[in-house]
Amino acid sequence: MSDRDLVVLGVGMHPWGKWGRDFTEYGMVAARAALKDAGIEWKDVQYVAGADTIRNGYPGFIAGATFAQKMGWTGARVSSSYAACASGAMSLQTARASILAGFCDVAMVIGADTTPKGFFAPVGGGDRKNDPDWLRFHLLGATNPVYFALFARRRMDLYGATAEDFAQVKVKNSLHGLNNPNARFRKESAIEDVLNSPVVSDPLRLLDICATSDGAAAMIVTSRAFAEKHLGSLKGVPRIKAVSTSTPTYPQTILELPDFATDSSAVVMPPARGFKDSICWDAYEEAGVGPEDLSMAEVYDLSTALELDWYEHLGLCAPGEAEGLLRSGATTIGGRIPVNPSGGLSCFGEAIPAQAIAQVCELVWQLRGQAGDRQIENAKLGITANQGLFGHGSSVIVGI
Amino acid sequence: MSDRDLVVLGVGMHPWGKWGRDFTEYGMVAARAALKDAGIEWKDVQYVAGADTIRNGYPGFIAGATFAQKMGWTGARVSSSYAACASGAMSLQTARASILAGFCDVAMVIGADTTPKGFFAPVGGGDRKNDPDWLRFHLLGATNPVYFALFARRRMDLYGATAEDFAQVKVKNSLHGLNNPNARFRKESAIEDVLNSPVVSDPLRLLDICATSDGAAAMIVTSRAFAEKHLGSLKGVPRIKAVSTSTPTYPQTILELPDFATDSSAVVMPPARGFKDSICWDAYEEAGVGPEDLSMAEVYDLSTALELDWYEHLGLCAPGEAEGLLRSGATTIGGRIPVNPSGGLSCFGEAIPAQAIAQVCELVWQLRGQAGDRQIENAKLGITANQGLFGHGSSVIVGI
Amino acid sequence: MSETATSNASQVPAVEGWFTLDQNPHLIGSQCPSCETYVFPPRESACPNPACDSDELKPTPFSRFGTVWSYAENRYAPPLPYRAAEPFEPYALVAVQLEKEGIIVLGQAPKGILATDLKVGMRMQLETDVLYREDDVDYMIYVWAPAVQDEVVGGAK
Amino acid sequence: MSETATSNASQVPAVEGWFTLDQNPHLIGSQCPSCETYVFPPRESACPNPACDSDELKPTPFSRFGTVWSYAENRYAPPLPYRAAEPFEPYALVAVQLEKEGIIVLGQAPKGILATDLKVGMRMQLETDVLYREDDVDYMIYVWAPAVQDEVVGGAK
Ligand SMILES: [Zn+2]
Ligand SMILES: [Zn+2]
Repeated sequence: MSDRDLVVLGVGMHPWGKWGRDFTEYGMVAARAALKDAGIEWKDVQYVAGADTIRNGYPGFIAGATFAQKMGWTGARVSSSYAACASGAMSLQTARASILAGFCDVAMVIGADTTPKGFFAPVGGGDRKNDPDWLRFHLLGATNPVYFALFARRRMDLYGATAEDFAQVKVKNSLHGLNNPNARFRKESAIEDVLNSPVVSDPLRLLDICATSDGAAAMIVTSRAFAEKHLGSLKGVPRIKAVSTSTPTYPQTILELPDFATDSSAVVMPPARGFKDSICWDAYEEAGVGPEDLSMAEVYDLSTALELDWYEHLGLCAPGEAEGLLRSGATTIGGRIPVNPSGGLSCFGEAIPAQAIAQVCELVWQLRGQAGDRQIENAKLGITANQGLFGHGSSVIVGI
Repeated sequence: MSDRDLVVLGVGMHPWGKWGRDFTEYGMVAARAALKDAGIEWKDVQYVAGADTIRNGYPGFIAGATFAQKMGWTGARVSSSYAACASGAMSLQTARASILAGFCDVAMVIGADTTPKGFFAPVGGGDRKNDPDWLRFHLLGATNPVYFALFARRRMDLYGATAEDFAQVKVKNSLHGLNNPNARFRKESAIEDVLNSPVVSDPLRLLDICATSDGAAAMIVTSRAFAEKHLGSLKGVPRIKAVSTSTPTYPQTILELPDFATDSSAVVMPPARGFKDSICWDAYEEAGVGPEDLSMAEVYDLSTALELDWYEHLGLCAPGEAEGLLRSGATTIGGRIPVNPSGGLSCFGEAIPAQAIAQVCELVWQLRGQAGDRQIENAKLGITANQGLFGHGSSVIVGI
Repeated sequence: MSETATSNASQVPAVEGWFTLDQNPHLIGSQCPSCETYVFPPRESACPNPACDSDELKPTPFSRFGTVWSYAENRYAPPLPYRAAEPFEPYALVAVQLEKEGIIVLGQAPKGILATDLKVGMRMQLETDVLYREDDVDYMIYVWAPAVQDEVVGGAK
Repeated sequence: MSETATSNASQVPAVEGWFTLDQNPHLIGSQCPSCETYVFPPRESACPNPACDSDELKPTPFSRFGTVWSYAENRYAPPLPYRAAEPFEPYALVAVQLEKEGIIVLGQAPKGILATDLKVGMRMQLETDVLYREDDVDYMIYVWAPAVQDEVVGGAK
């Protein structure tokens, strides 16, 4: 293993759902589960990297301190990071830098959320004419599913993707997550179920779009030295090999949430690698691996169609070939490169600050062979990919 | 210099005030000033560590990405940290860890705020009975000045501090900041001006309490290797020697914002060093220096009386002796250990995510001998101290 | 106690489960059955003692008497979500140290008790008072009043 | 254009300075006088080209015509701060690519133009339509309509 690998000593979750309780309660359950899984005590944690949410009042913004106080102040350093859907990965990277810089050896990475019903809408009231996120709702009614729909429609008009293709992603993920104890939706879906669900933002239907959930995930990550001392051998122990938290390079020529417009390519040539490609490839380069080395991927299926986009950004297939890869069964458990073995957002719904952490938790369980009936045989290396608002995105590579 | 010192290559601010413009505009001015001061270009910046505010909609929460986008996407990594009044120092520590871990060599640390008028109140509407910050307003009307007043009153009842003592802090700081081009309030104050201002939260008067301001501050920090290549010699160049972002150790027995109650000391003995002492002493220990080595301090004078508390937490004098130290003139420019040579919050008002960065900027100008008529002779080493809600606080030591 | 508190309006606590509304009111905190540490405000889970991983906390009555740790007096109406009376009358806030529990708890003083009536170290007792009235219901809050046994301020003035 | 847009209500833009309200409306973007790159929505400062440190951007009219990059159709009323008409009528959103400016701009389609009327690559032109009416004032927004010169959808249906 590389000296710069981080060891994942423990992972834990609070099941996703709509529980209607305070988000710190979910976080505590996940934190204690991760500690137990790691075989360490709370007082051994030297750094608490919290992932922020934009809701829940102040405590949501100060996740690191909030959990440190609720677990009991130990003087551990804290941080609270916001990066939209990538907040969890940003927190992981913050903990990673702190460990690799020698500031600490043992860190907890934690995120939890309680979500309202319905569409995500801007937080807070009043006219906020300087806030692009407020304006896209006010002037256009451009909800998140509208942007998801733009990407879905391009697949249809450019590549001939069909509503059935999108539905097939849901069918696959429902099957993957059927018995995942942390998943919220554990029910088989048929193609017809998806096609019979109401259109929300054409061409996407209700069952194409992920819900918003309550949930929490936590990890204990440590330096190699600490883990070796704690475990003896690191054989078979999952390690973080790369964390990319890339941002776009000007001009960003794809229309992304929550923007009204792209950058201009009139004067400056677009970069050779687009933003979402770079999220994945920066991680490959850091880990020194490529898509051919992967056993699995957890990707951010905010919509069924977006999962297909990720196949291409990850280099699992060429642009325009994702529907073919899906239909071939390659991305189903048992196939060449299973995608979203956890069931993905499709089975979980999105608990924003927890989600990027939850993706890593699934890789860890798979790599340890603890994934039960969704276990991928001989899993050695996995990748996560996600994207949030405002130029945030992340990709984490974990291997044994 | 230590291999772990970070070099401050450039600093910049947007003047504090009530300008009523978008906070990103202030940030841009500060960022460009810091780049110019550093003699580097925007494209040289590999990491943007933003300090979050709790206002301003989403963009306030995603300061790193917001500024990176507004300066023009370069693919630089970003982070956005929230730690209340210590957000700026948390961002600095995030950048520092990233540099010392070898992820980058050149980082921008940036914070900016636009503030509403009047008392700070909880963000967002609705009943938030799980949110301690909402509840302290709702059930007690316990505004921030109430907590400041509790500390002031203890000085009066325990140490015999007087309203005149508190006023003298204002008089001193007004004099310090009189010609500071970035200060908002540049006007001499007499003891009577303070005593004639209305009582806000007894025993504190309007002129004892810092205002809320718009403002921005930015720094360019780099690895030693980059700075040596860029500058040739590092002689006389300010370096970050310590950043403490300490949290309390259970039981925290001092009543702090926004809590209803302290921890209990019935079962677990309080730590030998209280929270605010530890913020300062953790920094001393990291830098390997002590209060006797300081040329100056920038402390968080949310109220005049809190400045006096900091003298003691910093070890400039024993508990109960701060009024004496103040009266002796030791903390005035020209004295043994000038405190708040910038004029402090008294002259600036508080622009939360920018404030901890602004404190470091002042140390940098002083260490370079660029502080104009507020210059401290022979300044070699300075410290900042601040404290925010929810167990956040910071102390940064900068030296040449 | 103020006169509104003894009117005919029905009384409900402004926050559920933090204090009793009887003749000898007291705060309700939590105690850890495992390490025995105390918590306020009360909560059901997560012992705050970092050396204790108990996830259950039990409600427990707190001492009714304590001593002043510090105090302040609001001269301006706090912003929403505080529901300030109009016209606004200054009121004091008192942080009181409870010896047995080893905790300092912040509360309002009863109407009419101001900063000049208080002193660090003074003995206080828990009472209740009206926080605000809405639709003929008095929303009650705990308050720290000078202890009646003590003659320091000559009783509640 | 919809009939409400031609009523007697006075018309004001729902957002200031992003588009014109004349017979041949166009978007108003910004252009950097130094590196000549374009920006939308318009702003006065901070050229987004990272290689350019110009702090001044100038307003500039954008091309009125472009091609569909993608599109969507809202079947449910978006939440506030969108002011949805009641009863809600589905409407399309279109992202249109402007060749000269090298920019994709998202906008609504005029009322009545739905997803079935659109196709990636289709030629579009800028119009304006009523976003919402309040106190007899029509708050106007730019919309992307199928280009009249093009016969692809047989004109605005
Ligand atoms: Zn306990
Ligand atoms: Zn330019």
